[in-house]
Amino acid sequence: MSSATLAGLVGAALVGLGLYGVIADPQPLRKILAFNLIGSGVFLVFGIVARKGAAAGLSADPVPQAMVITGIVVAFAASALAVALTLRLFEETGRATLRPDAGTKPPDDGADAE
Amino acid sequence: MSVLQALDVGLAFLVFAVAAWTVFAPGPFAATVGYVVYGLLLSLVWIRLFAVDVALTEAAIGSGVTGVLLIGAAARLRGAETTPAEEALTGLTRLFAAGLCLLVAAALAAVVLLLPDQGPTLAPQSMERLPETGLGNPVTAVLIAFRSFDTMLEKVVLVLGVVGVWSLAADRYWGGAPGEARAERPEPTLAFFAQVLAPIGILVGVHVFWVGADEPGGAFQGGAILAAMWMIVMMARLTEAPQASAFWLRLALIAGPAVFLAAGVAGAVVAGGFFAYPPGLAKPLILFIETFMTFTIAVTLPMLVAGPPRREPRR
Amino acid sequence: MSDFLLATAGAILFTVAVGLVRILGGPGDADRMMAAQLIGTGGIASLLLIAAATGARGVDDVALGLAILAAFASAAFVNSGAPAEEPDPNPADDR
Amino acid sequence: MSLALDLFSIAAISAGVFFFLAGTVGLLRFPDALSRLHALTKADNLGLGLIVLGLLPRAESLLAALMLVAIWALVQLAGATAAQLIGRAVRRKGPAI
Repeated sequence: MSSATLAGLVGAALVGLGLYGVIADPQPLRKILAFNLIGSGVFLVFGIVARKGAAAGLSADPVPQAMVITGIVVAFAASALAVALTLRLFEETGRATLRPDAGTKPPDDGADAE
Repeated sequence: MSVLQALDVGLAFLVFAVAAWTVFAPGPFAATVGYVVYGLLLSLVWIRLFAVDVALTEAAIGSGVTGVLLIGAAARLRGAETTPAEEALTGLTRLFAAGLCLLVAAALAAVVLLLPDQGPTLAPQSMERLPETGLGNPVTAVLIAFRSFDTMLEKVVLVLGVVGVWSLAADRYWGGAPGEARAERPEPTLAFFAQVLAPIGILVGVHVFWVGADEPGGAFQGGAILAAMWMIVMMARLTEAPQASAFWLRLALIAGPAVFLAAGVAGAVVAGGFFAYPPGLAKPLILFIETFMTFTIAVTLPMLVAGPPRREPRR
Repeated sequence: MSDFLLATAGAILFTVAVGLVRILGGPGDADRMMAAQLIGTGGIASLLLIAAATGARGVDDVALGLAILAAFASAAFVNSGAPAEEPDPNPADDR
Repeated sequence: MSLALDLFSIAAISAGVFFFLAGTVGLLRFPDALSRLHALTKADNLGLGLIVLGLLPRAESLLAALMLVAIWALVQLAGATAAQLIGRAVRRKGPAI
């Protein structure tokens, strides 16, 4: 088995692991981590598509590589937004939970930004 | 089995084990540290896939900048953990979820195993048109020339991310500065580290950006390293984040996509196609766009990590 | 010779990984940060060894990037949550 | 000459692996956080240092060799800073952190 196929299998396993984390972990921060695991698993599968497209003297197809690079940056932006939401939730309620009926403390500044 | 194959198998197991730790770790902080380690190992995997540009991006953004973001969040959320009994799924749901995830992973693994050894590829086309761009690194050429629309929109996503993060600020902090204020007496160790590292890091960031035309590297990777340098100086409290309402900051945030878009429109007028570069001028134009993109990334990433404004605006 | 380099890269990764598995469960968060620090150094070392063995181009830039960012996680760990300008209890013996 | 250089590389790199091993064992076996920190820095300094030393004769150019040394120096700086920061955090907030 080539190293590319191996990395692809790891990518598949990561998607499974991450999906489980997103479903089963109650804490928002860990859902963010798990979501990032799914993302990087998909990137790895993309990576082996690139590797198997080696041609014309290149050891990997540049197009999927470029897409993975943009993907990593976009995933970071999404994580940053998700982390900011989690921290804001924690500031507002004193808890970091996604349960809608969890206790809330009244906001300290009247109207809040959405 | 050769030594290299053994190394690959070991690395694969290690990546999988650390990812599993991230999902199953007892506490959020332990999970987050696991994720940072995972990002580092992933850049080793990318090296083994001969995708050095991706490895560099993963090292700078996936491991470095994301690590600061997540570890900072985990440390701030300490004590906010929910009790397991309160929210845990029941055993049956958990089993069902595990089965579903196993199914998804197995389907994906089957696809991976069924892929032909020589897949469809755009590598020959990329190499064929590469000389027209004047670049030597096909990945940079794809990013800035062949699929430039993608890359431009991706910059817009970054700006939208900043807008989203800023809009989470409480009303009275609107337009204020995010992060901690500059300290009169910064912590000496961190201040020393930041003072020594920042000049070297800026040099390396510019180097990575500059060699990106011909070697692995480019605007994303260089910009991320530059961003990290601004972040360490802010973490050491030698300086503070600018106010969200600062005009220069807003200009810096949109400079990359704006210049990119302007170049695209100019291409439609001059070179006969949206995002077409006039022949002969392609390389200087690409470097010009990349310079602004690097700058915008270097400003955007720290703003995303710093979070929403937390101090009242000064007038 | 390149087999030797790859074998040592594997040995370092394995060693560090064994430490990692044990210490990630670690008694405290500081120990977990140490594990991250150790695998950072180990990762850079094996990266350099793999690069020397396979002759891949541009890998030293990746190692350089990792080296620059090596202390960032620890800095974030120490920095966040601490109130501004918390006085050091023993300022005299900082070192 | 190249045989002597190869032997030098093998010796230095093996010694480097030994220090990584020592650092890990220390991290696992030492009783408290501060002494574990002490073990950790050995891997940074000597482990990576010896590996870089062993790779130096194999560097393609002077620039590549300088790059290796620069990487080692940066890891030294990062390692020393991280150790200081973690050590202070441990001392300030107690070993439970």
